[in-house]
Amino acid sequence: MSVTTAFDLRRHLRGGGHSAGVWAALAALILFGLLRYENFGGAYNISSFLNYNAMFIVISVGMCFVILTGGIDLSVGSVAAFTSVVAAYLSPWGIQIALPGAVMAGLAIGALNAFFVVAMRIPPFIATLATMLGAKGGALVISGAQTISIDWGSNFTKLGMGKAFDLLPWTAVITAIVVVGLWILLERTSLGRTVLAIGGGEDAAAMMGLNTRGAKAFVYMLSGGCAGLAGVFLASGFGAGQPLEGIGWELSAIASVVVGGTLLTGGLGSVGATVAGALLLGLVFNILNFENGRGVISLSAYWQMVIRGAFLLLVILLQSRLSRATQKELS
Amino acid sequence: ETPPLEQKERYKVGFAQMESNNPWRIAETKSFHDTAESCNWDLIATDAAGSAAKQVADVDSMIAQGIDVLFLPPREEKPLIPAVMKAQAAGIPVFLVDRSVDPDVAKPGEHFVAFLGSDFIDQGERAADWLIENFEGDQGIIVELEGTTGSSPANDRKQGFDERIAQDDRFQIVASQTGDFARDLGRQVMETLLQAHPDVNVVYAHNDEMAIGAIQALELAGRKPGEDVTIVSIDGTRDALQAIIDGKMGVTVESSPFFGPLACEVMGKYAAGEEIPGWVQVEDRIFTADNAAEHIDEAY
Amino acid sequence: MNAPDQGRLALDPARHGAAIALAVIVIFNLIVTPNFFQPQTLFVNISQMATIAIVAMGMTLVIATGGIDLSVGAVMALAGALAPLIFLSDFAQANPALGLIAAIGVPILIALCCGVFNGLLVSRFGVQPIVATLILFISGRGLAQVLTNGNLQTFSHPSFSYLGTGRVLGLPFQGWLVLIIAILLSWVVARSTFGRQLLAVGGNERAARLSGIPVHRVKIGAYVICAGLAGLAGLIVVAINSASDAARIGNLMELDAIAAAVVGGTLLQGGRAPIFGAILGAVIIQLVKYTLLANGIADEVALIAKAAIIIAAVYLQQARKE
Amino acid sequence: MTDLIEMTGIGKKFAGVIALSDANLSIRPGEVHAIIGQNGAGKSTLIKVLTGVYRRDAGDVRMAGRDLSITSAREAQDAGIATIYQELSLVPLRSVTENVIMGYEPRTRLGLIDWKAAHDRTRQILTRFGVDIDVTRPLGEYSTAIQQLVAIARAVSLKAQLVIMDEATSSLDDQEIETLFSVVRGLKQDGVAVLYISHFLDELYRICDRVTVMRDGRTVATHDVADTTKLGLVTEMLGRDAGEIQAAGLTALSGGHSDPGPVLLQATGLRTRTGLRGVDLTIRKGEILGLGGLLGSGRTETARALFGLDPLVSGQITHHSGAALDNPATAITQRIGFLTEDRKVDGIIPHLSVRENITLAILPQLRKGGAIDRAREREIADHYIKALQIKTAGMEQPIRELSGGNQQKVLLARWLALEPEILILDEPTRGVDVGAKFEIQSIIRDQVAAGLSVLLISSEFEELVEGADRIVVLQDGRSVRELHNPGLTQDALIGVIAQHQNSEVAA
Ligand SMILES: Nc1ncnc2c1ncn2[C@@H]1O[C@H](COP(=O)(O)OP(=O)(O)OP(=O)(O)O)[C@@H](O)[C@H]1O
Ligand SMILES: Nc1ncnc2c1ncn2[C@@H]1O[C@H](COP(=O)(O)OP(=O)(O)OP(=O)(O)O)[C@@H](O)[C@H]1O
Ligand SMILES: [Mg+2]
Ligand SMILES: [Mg+2]
Repeated sequence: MSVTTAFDLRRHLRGGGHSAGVWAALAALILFGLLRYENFGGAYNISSFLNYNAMFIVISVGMCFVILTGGIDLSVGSVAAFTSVVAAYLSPWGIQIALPGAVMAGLAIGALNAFFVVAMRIPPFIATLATMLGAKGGALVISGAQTISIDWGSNFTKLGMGKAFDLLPWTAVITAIVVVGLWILLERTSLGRTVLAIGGGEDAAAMMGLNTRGAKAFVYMLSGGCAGLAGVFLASGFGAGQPLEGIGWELSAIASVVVGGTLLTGGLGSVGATVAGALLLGLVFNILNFENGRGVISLSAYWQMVIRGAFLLLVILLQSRLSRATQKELS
Repeated sequence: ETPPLEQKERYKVGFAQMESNNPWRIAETKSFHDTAESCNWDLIATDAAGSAAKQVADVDSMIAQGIDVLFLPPREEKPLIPAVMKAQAAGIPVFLVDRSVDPDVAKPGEHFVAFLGSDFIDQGERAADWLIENFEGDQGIIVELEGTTGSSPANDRKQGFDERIAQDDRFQIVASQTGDFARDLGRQVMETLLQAHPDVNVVYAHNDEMAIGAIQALELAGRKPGEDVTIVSIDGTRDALQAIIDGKMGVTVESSPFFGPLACEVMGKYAAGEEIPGWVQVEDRIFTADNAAEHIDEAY
Repeated sequence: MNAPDQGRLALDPARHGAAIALAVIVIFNLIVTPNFFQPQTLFVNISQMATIAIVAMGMTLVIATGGIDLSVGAVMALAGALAPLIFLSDFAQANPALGLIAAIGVPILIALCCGVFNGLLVSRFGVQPIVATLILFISGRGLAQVLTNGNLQTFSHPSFSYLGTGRVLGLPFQGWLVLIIAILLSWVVARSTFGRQLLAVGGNERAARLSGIPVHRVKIGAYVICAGLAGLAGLIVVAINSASDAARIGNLMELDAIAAAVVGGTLLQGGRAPIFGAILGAVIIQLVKYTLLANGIADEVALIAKAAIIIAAVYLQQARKE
Repeated sequence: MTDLIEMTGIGKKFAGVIALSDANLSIRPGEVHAIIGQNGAGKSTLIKVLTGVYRRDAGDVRMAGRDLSITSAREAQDAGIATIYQELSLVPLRSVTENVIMGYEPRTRLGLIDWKAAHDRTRQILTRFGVDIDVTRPLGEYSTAIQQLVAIARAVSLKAQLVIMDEATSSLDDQEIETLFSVVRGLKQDGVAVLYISHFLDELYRICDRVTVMRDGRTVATHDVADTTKLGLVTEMLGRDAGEIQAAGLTALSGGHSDPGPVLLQATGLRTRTGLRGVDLTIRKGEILGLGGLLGSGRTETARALFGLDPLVSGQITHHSGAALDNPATAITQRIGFLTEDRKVDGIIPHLSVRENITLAILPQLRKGGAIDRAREREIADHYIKALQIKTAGMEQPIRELSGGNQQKVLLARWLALEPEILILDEPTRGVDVGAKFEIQSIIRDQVAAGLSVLLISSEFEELVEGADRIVVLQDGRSVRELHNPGLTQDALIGVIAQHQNSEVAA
């Protein structure tokens, strides 16, 4: 009896070991916040937190797919800025035009990345670095280096500022739908499994007859599309198309994915843990703001950067201990 | 109507700074911290690290914490409107500091109490005016060093200056490139532009840091800033005043970061029920060789 | 006589790709850009590309081990913030010579420590390089700002400024510095045991370990050299400007350095370290910047052009490799 | 009846290296067809041309009389050609199930993958090969042998008209090979043709109908297997004189003749986290100690522990110098070398040249004030390239461009250059052709005669029995018996292994 339990526990840990750390850290941080700060668990804080972080969750999940193939997408932040401008221009026609329009714009840039990586065989780091610069330039060009007003009269702002059933922000609801959809895609479709196989060994996957080129093209387009959606959230939740936004988003998305236990070399990782990673990193900001509000210490912006780095270090070390245990067994 | 502010002994005050990557912002934040003590504030200061979206999220977290008043230097004109609206909806009076929001959407006295600050366009115009008045040559070949591409001070300071200078046909702007409000970039851009346009004799920089960078570039190239090249700038930093005293720079239009005391005063009046004008305009001085030495000690 | 190494270098297709790109840019400039063919243009470009080149050479070593270093910009800021703190201190005012040595030595030492930190995370703790160096990328600059309280430090210190403004035989001092470092590092890569070990670790880490190569030490070594060079670059930036602004020094340097290394023919998966390629890459990036600026191309359009050029240069190498 | 596959006049060049020139191959439906040839003869390349991995420079490929133009592995599979490549083409991070059914997943009505059905089907397929494992675990957790079987299972399950096996048995034990053979016979019965590549001529006589011999990128001849002799085939493969080969014998090792010298290394009670549960052995000067056992018995793990790669949980390794062998670098300083079994993963540094690969382990010795003594380095590389007859365009050629067998020789050179005292050889002749195998074995013999001690791991019992002075038999991570030469036979070794296998079951 006890033997089986111990065995099962070991199996369980081995299976979920690479993402156990992030869930534990997330739970701990939430608990810490709830106990230490009043209003931390209040409806206002929760919904505004989700509203702001919806953008990062969506981007991180897209990034997760790219990283699972062993690639990387540095362009997501610029793409979100670019598509926020597109969305703002389309906002007079309402959400039903602006949302698909901006997502298509993101997909198009994703397709460009896919072309560079898959057809031209340019390393993803470089290809997406170039589109990062290009999309930023493009955003500034089409906006004339100005923020672009959205149409406050249309239903466009409802998405970013309204709530579904007076409960959760629409952005959070859409994000949840996207996350669940992508989770199913990864776990239950051959496309998803091909994505995982590519990260585990691209040549091998190709020799198995999988359509690796197609799957790779897909992840870059997906990531572009997710960034496009984040751009829509940005425009509708923050009232304008913003060509200057998105700086450093790619790095926080990468951090979320990695904190979620996904291997940067690909092949191993999950959508759920990535969401947890994104929430965790967002929560650090939120908690720092609350800590400043307690008035005991006032952390300067610089200390906040140092603390964020230190926190990332902590989670990564925790993560690497856990995942090295699983890694060892595989090698 | 803006929400009223009750009169209290201590206030919980929110100050949502947009970024801390230049001396001007740092001086502004410091001014609020200094005022907090004298004005009996519990100050919650956040820093959005240059992201308008994060600035909105910061305001959100301050609303969640139940602040009494919000001072907000909006990073962008339009993207910060939601923050203003949300604070308004939560019954928190909002004062905009040093930059304003899009007047077509959010109005003083209605969505926010007032805007405390100067006018970037006006700053650009005054820099141009000084140049037009004091330039002695026949032909002014101008290089313009712009601030961060797309940022509102850069756009406005460019607009004010360019429009005014266009009215005088002695002047011609041969190149206008961004130096990102930074000294190092200002220097590099100036070095390059000087090669392409060796005949330049006026530099207009959107802030003092870039102006100092330009002075260094000129000196490295063997030019004499102040003598064969006139430098015009905005901000009024200590280094700039020193450069004016040294004769290397012509003028800098003040753009004071010390908003703390003014904020305290206006807030007190508002709590007392006084009428606050929609724009509490800050009187920007102008520093030239005539008065730089007097003011250098108060500069940051 | 057979000179296999030289033969291999000369035939390296990656280097040709970059060289062609360089030639195209130079010719374009000679035709289009006013006053391009002038010594002053050369000086300006050498002095501006020096920091990119110095950091890119370090980056090349790190990439050769299969890693990447995002923290170079932050390390530059840290070193750059420290130097004036030191020589403006009372101690340095009292002993100028010692102060100057400390003002150069201590920041570089701290930079080297950052390299050890990165290297340890990557090797001993097995953290992925992008993430490991992301930590200092985030907090290193914060630390620099904490040290200076975010303030801009300005100074006038002619002997320190020599680092950035000095001239030797009419050419900028930092240009010579680049040359010396390049010669040193290419010797290290081609001739030294460390260099061979570096390439072996990047080529196949497991095999390297099985052949008795101290993999951890080699990796740490690469990150330390990279961080040390970043520190030096930080000092140069501060020296040129006679001012240190922790928020700005080395901003986005990691992208320029990586781009330079890759345009110069470094493979991101590791195993190759073309040092002179990195310089070539830095020169190309610098010239692109110069060309666009000097011709009055708007910043936003320049970004797009830069993107296109990076893609083109890398594609050129890619095509020739196959 | 038309041939199933008809390849004529195939040519293929790689960056100046001619891999194939005017190669021909014809496979009849339902036959088992073998290709043999030395390392680098072009066998794998010919297959890759057939399956669309490489594009041919010249020649025609026809399948069932029709022109075949395949450009991807998927197209090959859809055309009815399933392949097990020489380099395992599997994804170790993913589960066994995924590796078997990937691309052909069972679906639920919603079109999503039906994992339960997938696992069931995978279990069913693997049962045919006598493999009973947890199919939900990552494939990488299992041994090379299991992985090889999974690859075979996948290929066979694709319902192809032609199954290609490129050295599929190289890491299988006798029992597993038997299973494989019965699967091959089953395929044949179903009318499926099998293209079989192997360096083991015995296997060929047991299951193959026809054989094509390749040499230097050309097909030399195709025979009915029944019409050939081993000697005749070897002669054709090597292009050498029959008499010369006969004189040399088939393995070049011969154990049991040396006088045991002093003890160099003694291991007692080795236990590791990797599966050793009590291994004892001693290595003496100038002898070859064999490690016998089935796959998974812990031979590689023993070698790794001795080389300081896997930390000991308990037990002791005593080296005569007194040094603690706790990492490869110290082992190498004590002049211990370790030729690993997986040359791609643990051996070659692909971008580096043959020269640089040869001298990798002796870098400290070549150091002259921080620099590498280049003249000596070249001299050493040159010496070993000649001594081991490594087929390369020159010492500056990147090692990745060499054929498998020649890469193996370079790695052997790496360790010989160390002038080792103890050399651990883990499957030194796996995937190496008869000629090269013979050469490698005679090099080992010469070195042993000169005083080298060897720890030899080999799944070829012939090699082990003929070569080793003593054999330590491992079973489930434990050393169970020690056998001595002369007088050892393969039957005796198999007997010991089987005996312990049974007693294990009984206990
Ligand atoms: N990708 C490649 N690039 C360059 N040369 C190659 C490549 N693949 C094979 N070759 C060369 O082609 C020749 C044939 O190699 P191939 O792998 O087909 O031999 P093989 O008969 O399968 O040998 P082995 O028995 O060692 O597996 C060799 O000389 C090899 O060096
Ligand atoms: N049939 C099997 N079923 C389950 N696990 C196995 C099986 N065979 C091997 N393994 C696992 O693989 C581990 C090591 O196998 P490995 O093949 O490396 O051993 P080995 O004796 O060195 O064989 P070889 O060197 O011939 O490959 C074993 O400890 C065991 O956990
Ligand atoms: Mg082969
Ligand atoms: Mg083994």
